[in-house]
Amino acid sequence: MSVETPRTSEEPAGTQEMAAPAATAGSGPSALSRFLGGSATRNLGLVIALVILCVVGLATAGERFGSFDNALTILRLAAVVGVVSVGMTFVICGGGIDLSVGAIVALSSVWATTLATQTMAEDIHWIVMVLTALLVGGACGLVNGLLVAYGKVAPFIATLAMLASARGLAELIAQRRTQIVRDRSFIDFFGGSVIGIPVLVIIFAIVAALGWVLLNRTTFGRRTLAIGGNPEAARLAGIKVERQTAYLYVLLGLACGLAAVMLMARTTTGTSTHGQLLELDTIAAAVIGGTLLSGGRGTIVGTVLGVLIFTTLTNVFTLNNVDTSTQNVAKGVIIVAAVLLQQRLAARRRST
Amino acid sequence: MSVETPRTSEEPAGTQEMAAPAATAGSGPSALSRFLGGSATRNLGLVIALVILCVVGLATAGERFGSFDNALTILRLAAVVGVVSVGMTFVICGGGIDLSVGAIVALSSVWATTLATQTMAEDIHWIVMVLTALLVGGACGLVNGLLVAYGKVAPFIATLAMLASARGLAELIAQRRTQIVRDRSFIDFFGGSVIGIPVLVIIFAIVAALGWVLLNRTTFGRRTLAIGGNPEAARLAGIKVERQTAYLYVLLGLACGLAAVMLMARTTTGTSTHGQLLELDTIAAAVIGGTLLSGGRGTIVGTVLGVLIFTTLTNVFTLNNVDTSTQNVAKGVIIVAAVLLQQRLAARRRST
Amino acid sequence: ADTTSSDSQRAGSSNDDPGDKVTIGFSGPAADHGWLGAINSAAQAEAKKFSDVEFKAAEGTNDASQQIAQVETFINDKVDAIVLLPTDGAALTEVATKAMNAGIIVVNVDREFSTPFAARTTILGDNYGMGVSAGTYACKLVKDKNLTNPVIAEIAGIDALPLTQDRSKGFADALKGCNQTVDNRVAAEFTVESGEKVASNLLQAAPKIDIIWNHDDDQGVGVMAAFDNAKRNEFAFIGGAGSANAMRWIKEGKMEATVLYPPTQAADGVRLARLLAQDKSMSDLVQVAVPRRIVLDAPVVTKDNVEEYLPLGFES
Amino acid sequence: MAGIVKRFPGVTALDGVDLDVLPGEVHCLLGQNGAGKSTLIKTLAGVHTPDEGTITWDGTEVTLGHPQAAMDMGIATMYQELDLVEGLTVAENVFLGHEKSRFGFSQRSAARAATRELLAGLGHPEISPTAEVGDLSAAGQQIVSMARALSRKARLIVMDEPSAVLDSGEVERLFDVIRQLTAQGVAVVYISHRLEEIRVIGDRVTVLKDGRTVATGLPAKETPTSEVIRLMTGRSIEYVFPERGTTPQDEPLLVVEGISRRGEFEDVSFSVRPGEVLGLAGLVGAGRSEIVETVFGARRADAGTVTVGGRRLRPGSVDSAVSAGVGLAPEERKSQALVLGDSVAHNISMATLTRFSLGGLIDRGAESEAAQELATSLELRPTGITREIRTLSGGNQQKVVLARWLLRGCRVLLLDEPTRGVDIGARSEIYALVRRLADDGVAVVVVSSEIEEVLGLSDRVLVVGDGQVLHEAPATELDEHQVLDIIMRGDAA
Ligand SMILES: Nc1ncnc2c1ncn2[C@@H]1O[C@H](COP(=O)(O)OP(=O)(O)OP(=O)(O)O)[C@@H](O)[C@H]1O
Ligand SMILES: Nc1ncnc2c1ncn2[C@@H]1O[C@H](COP(=O)(O)OP(=O)(O)OP(=O)(O)O)[C@@H](O)[C@H]1O
Ligand SMILES: [Mg+2]
Ligand SMILES: [Mg+2]
Repeated sequence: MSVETPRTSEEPAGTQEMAAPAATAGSGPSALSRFLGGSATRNLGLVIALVILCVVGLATAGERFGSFDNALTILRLAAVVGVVSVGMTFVICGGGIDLSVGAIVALSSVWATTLATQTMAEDIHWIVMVLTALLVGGACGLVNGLLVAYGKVAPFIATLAMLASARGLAELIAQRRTQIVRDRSFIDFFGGSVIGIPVLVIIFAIVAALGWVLLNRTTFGRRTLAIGGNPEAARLAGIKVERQTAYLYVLLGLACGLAAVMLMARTTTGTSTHGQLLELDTIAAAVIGGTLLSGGRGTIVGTVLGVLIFTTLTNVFTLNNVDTSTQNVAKGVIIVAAVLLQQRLAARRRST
Repeated sequence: MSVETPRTSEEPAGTQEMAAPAATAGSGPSALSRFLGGSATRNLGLVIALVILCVVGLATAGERFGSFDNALTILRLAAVVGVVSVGMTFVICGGGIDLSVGAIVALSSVWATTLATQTMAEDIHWIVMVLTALLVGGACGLVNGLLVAYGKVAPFIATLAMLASARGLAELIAQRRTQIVRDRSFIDFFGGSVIGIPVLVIIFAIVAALGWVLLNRTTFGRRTLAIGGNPEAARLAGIKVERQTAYLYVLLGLACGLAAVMLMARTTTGTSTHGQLLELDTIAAAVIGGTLLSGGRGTIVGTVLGVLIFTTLTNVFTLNNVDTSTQNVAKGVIIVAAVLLQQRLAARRRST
Repeated sequence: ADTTSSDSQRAGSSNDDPGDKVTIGFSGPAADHGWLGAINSAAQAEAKKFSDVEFKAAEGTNDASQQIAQVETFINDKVDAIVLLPTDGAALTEVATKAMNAGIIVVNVDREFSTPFAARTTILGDNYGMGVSAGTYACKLVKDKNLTNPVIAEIAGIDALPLTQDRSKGFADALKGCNQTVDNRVAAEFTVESGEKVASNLLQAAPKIDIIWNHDDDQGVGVMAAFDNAKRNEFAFIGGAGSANAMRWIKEGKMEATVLYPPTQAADGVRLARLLAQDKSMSDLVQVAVPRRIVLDAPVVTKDNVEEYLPLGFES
Repeated sequence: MAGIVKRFPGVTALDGVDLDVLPGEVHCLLGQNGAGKSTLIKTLAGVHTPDEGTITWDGTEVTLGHPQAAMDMGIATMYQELDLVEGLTVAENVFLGHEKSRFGFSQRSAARAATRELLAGLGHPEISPTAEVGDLSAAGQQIVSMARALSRKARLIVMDEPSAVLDSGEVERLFDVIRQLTAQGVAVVYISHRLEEIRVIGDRVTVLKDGRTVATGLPAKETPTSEVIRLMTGRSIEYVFPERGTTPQDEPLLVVEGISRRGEFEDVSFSVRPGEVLGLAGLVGAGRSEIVETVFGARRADAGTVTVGGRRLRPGSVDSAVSAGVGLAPEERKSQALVLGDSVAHNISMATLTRFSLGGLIDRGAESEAAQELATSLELRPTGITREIRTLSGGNQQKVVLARWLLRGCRVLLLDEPTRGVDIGARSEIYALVRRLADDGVAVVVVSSEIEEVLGLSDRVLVVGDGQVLHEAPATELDEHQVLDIIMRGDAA
């Protein structure tokens, strides 16, 4: 039984809005649908899409797709994009956008693997590299945040500028070289597993869980949704819109720093080419997960599902040896089909 | 003497809004400022930025920058991006976004240079190639438009899907080869000049002029701004929001087709790699030109200035032998500085 | 002819002596990749060796239209010669012809124009040949190791680029020679991250692999990381391009071999452009003039000859 | 219209409504907030398609699939939520959807001229056809909306609470226009919560309750008010302002001294004691909203100070005002007060989040309990607090805004047009609420364009005109005529 209060059918066309309505968690929804981010209907569509994908994977690649190893491969690949996507969900929910995430990941990874940093890390502990990456990521996020919140520069423009600058700076610092991480214990730690689960996947899970709590259960999350939904109303309700906005970009910057660390561990390198097109992947994951590009609405669960769908899709394609061009064509068709299906599904459930 | 009725200072932060207020063309504004798209203040900032750029160019590269030839080089380069940016302005004004422009350009260029098309063109006239490109572009735009307007798929998602599919399809058709345009008269026509002005530049000028008339002087333009500014109000006023939305994407698709023709003439090839990152360039040009990403406001003059600023910037850099990484860093800083300057300027003028 | 080792030890020639002042413009794809970075810095370094060369390097770009504008700028500037590594050979043909017609010497590097009239000289890395070298070496492995029904995988570079197609075709053609085909093929984007990503998926797609050819040692760093992450090393790993990393791996035994793709082509181009602009000839040839077309070799570097090639390996 | 049924998911907004309108009459539609009035007229305007029922126009049954279809038939509508595009000019808005054009090219001067004429006819020649609508006040926008309805040359004009944002002078002018229209045989459907207006302008009355027609064709002039109220609410309400208490002669809590904002208002000073209700009377455009917004810190004052309980507020800082215990229910609830996509509960708790949180974590149980309590006490309809606020009727949205500051427990409450669009039942509840708050020691400032309301509710009244305080007096010493007189004379006494 659904208890949602869906919207009317007069959705304006052309707005950047998913047509599926968000259900507000009333008194009745099951624990499951409650977990699915309070908008069970929408996320249900995503779950179905993911399940269909898995069925296709099993049917076409059988054991190779179904193995535990392959599942871990998918999750490991999803981890880096996932961490940034969670941060991106916050920024978009708060009414912003960040095009610079890929560049920030690149810059963080480069800065954390310079000779100087690595030497220091050798003397002290590899945590130095982690801190450096987080610091650089956070600082870039802060610059974005200040420009957007206090400088009133449109987020698109401010982060576009950061995209150019951060990647340029990363190239200058690294001299366009790939910097190899020498600290084995760093790689062993992040590349390792705990009770069979890769550390990267655990990090992703923790970030997603924290993100979920932060968005749904804290004043921070509530304020984020408020400033994204109606900044003027938020301001008049006494919320410090500027400061909250700045926080969001810093948060995303930190997520980028963390992603840089994860990428460094995965590829054993820091380079200025890391994170290419990450902005597109993360925004796409968030948006397909139901986050409104115009702000004010979004769920972490949806975003995580979005990331998993994209990653699984690529995996299934590769297992089936599909060439890249065909992959791309199919990807486009599948995305649209999934969204349309989801809408019909939502409409159906609504009318019951 | 400014005649604007300025907005109050409580611009909500975090919205994708340029802080410069739009001046309402009252009874008093000069013909010039009226021409500058009815928002003279904002465009004045852009003009100043462009002038500063030119001064820097002249100071650092002297004659080499100032030559007529160099001006033509800048304009020729701006032409392709410019044509698409004009179309993009319409889509964004109408409350949408299109990430697939680069891919559509690629697909159009490939389709118009297949063996079959070229053979037909040889038999009939090279106009066949032009028509093919326009048709393919328009068709892609139509698919985007239908998905967004009637399928209610979020524009970001629908056009992201198109981006993947169109580029994939282009690769499949071209077999990832570069297809050479064999028809000399085609290249001579589009590569030629009329009284010293390259045909490409003339096309750009015509498109910009038509775009300006369409946006500012026709019901089509009014309706575009209406559905972007307040789709619900537009619907209540009897405007067929869906249909208008679909038209906008078709328009942009046609612009992409035309851009493909121009690119084919410029490069004498059609390939699936044409138009890479064009979406970013064109959106950036529109947004820096004052188009609101949230829709409802934008000027063609601003967009054209935006395109020229980016192109001139690159030109000045190249003339001065600045290395790419430094360029990128500088570009980011310059963009932000320009926007901030423009805002202060607007605020200053507002208070006089 | 192996002109890659274009050192200045060629005695008996006055070619390196300062001559007329010449301006050389250089334009190439965005140096967002180790090999291209090496191309750029080698060209730059080569130009620095000559006091009579004014070297102008334009912003690297992957946008053909942008690169055309750069060449137009060089024409406006009336440089003496242009060394051009096109993002796409065919796309730059028109403007190169225009430059030639304006009396500027064009040296075409790596990716060939669609007509021979667009350049005075063409220096080509051999992408097809590179694939053939890799394929031939793979065949040799099949035979040496006596593999029946071997699983051969290929990790390509950016799939939309013609050069990737050439490499893949060469590889496939050579494999045909020993009745083999590519069983699994994925394409990365010349970056470490993409290399790791596609390799991870590839390893899942094929539970057992005998030979892997990776087009590019830059993305190879990521590919190697993926192998380590998955703890897989049952296969012979062949690389491409010849970065210093790859050479070191070969020495350490982590890599079977790599197929060289010389990163000094543009440097050679600069050298030749200077000679042409100063109306000199190539002293090592019997022929008087600089040849029209030079195709560089794509040798295979293995444990046996790695010491010899190590100095050529570029840091990426 | 007969037997109209419109179901929204979860609610049946219209459950068999009948309405018949004759040419040349003013047909009034009455009902409480959420009764379904707006939904009914949206059905008539082709915005909603009815699930059941028929619409008969000129004797033939019609189906209206799209607003354009209704307009083509001759039905023009002024919607409750202003249906204007802020980024476009006045003229463009007036002719939106039926632009004056030739071959697709807009004839801008013709449109401007026609607009100017329409506005002049409405008594507002000062509104420039080339002004951007977003820059106009709410009243100005209402005028534009009216001009737009007239521009359609319709045979039936539907007006959904047109007087909500207008002051008495404006309402008079509106009535003149309506009389002209009816004289030409145009029918008007008029919706308002101000019953006295119905008496003046209405011919017949239809009353809705809970999506059903409870009475139709009542003569507007004769039916006794109490009867109408009983039909609307199902009970009888003594429509009176609550008894004033004795204002304690404490130290003033809110002291405003000499605040100015260039171009908006100048040198405004006043003070409010705890337990006192101060009313700001004046015409639309007098700058009262600007004054309270500046006091609240939403606008930064050019000069002057605001102190609350002796503590000076940082100018231009909402935060400082809120933490000093000041709350503002702003004038435009949709754009200034509500996060439309969020739930009622979240909108209520928006200013009070920290109270329900421990270390940033929200105690959602406590939150929704508190919100539910307020919703119940304010008789929110429907009562569910998990409902998205955009699906609430206008009056109920207003209650949510009030609930937000009630929850916060302010010492100073600034209410800008608190009863705009609120039905008569809820209105008296709000009055009682304001008085109760005052009795509890809250200092209240009320801005209203209804002079009767200001006088009836406040202890003390400031008359504001053209950005200046013209007069100050205890409410009991003023009547409506005196206030209007003061405003008309203009200069400060
Ligand atoms: N789009 C919608 N989706 C769901 N429910 C709706 C929607 N629009 C209106 N409703 C519900 O329909 C009922 C009637 O609302 P309507 O706006 O017609 O009331 P109204 O009589 O105009 O009230 P008011 O006097 O406050 O304007 C309300 O219960 C409202 O919550
Ligand atoms: N018709 C108009 N055209 C342009 N600007 C207007 C118009 N009416 C009002 N304004 C602007 O709005 C300001 C005040 O309008 P507003 O309606 O907010 O005042 P108010 O006294 O608070 O009115 P209300 O009675 O609605 O509370 C004025 O200072 C003026 O600048
Ligand atoms: Mg209503
Ligand atoms: Mg007001």
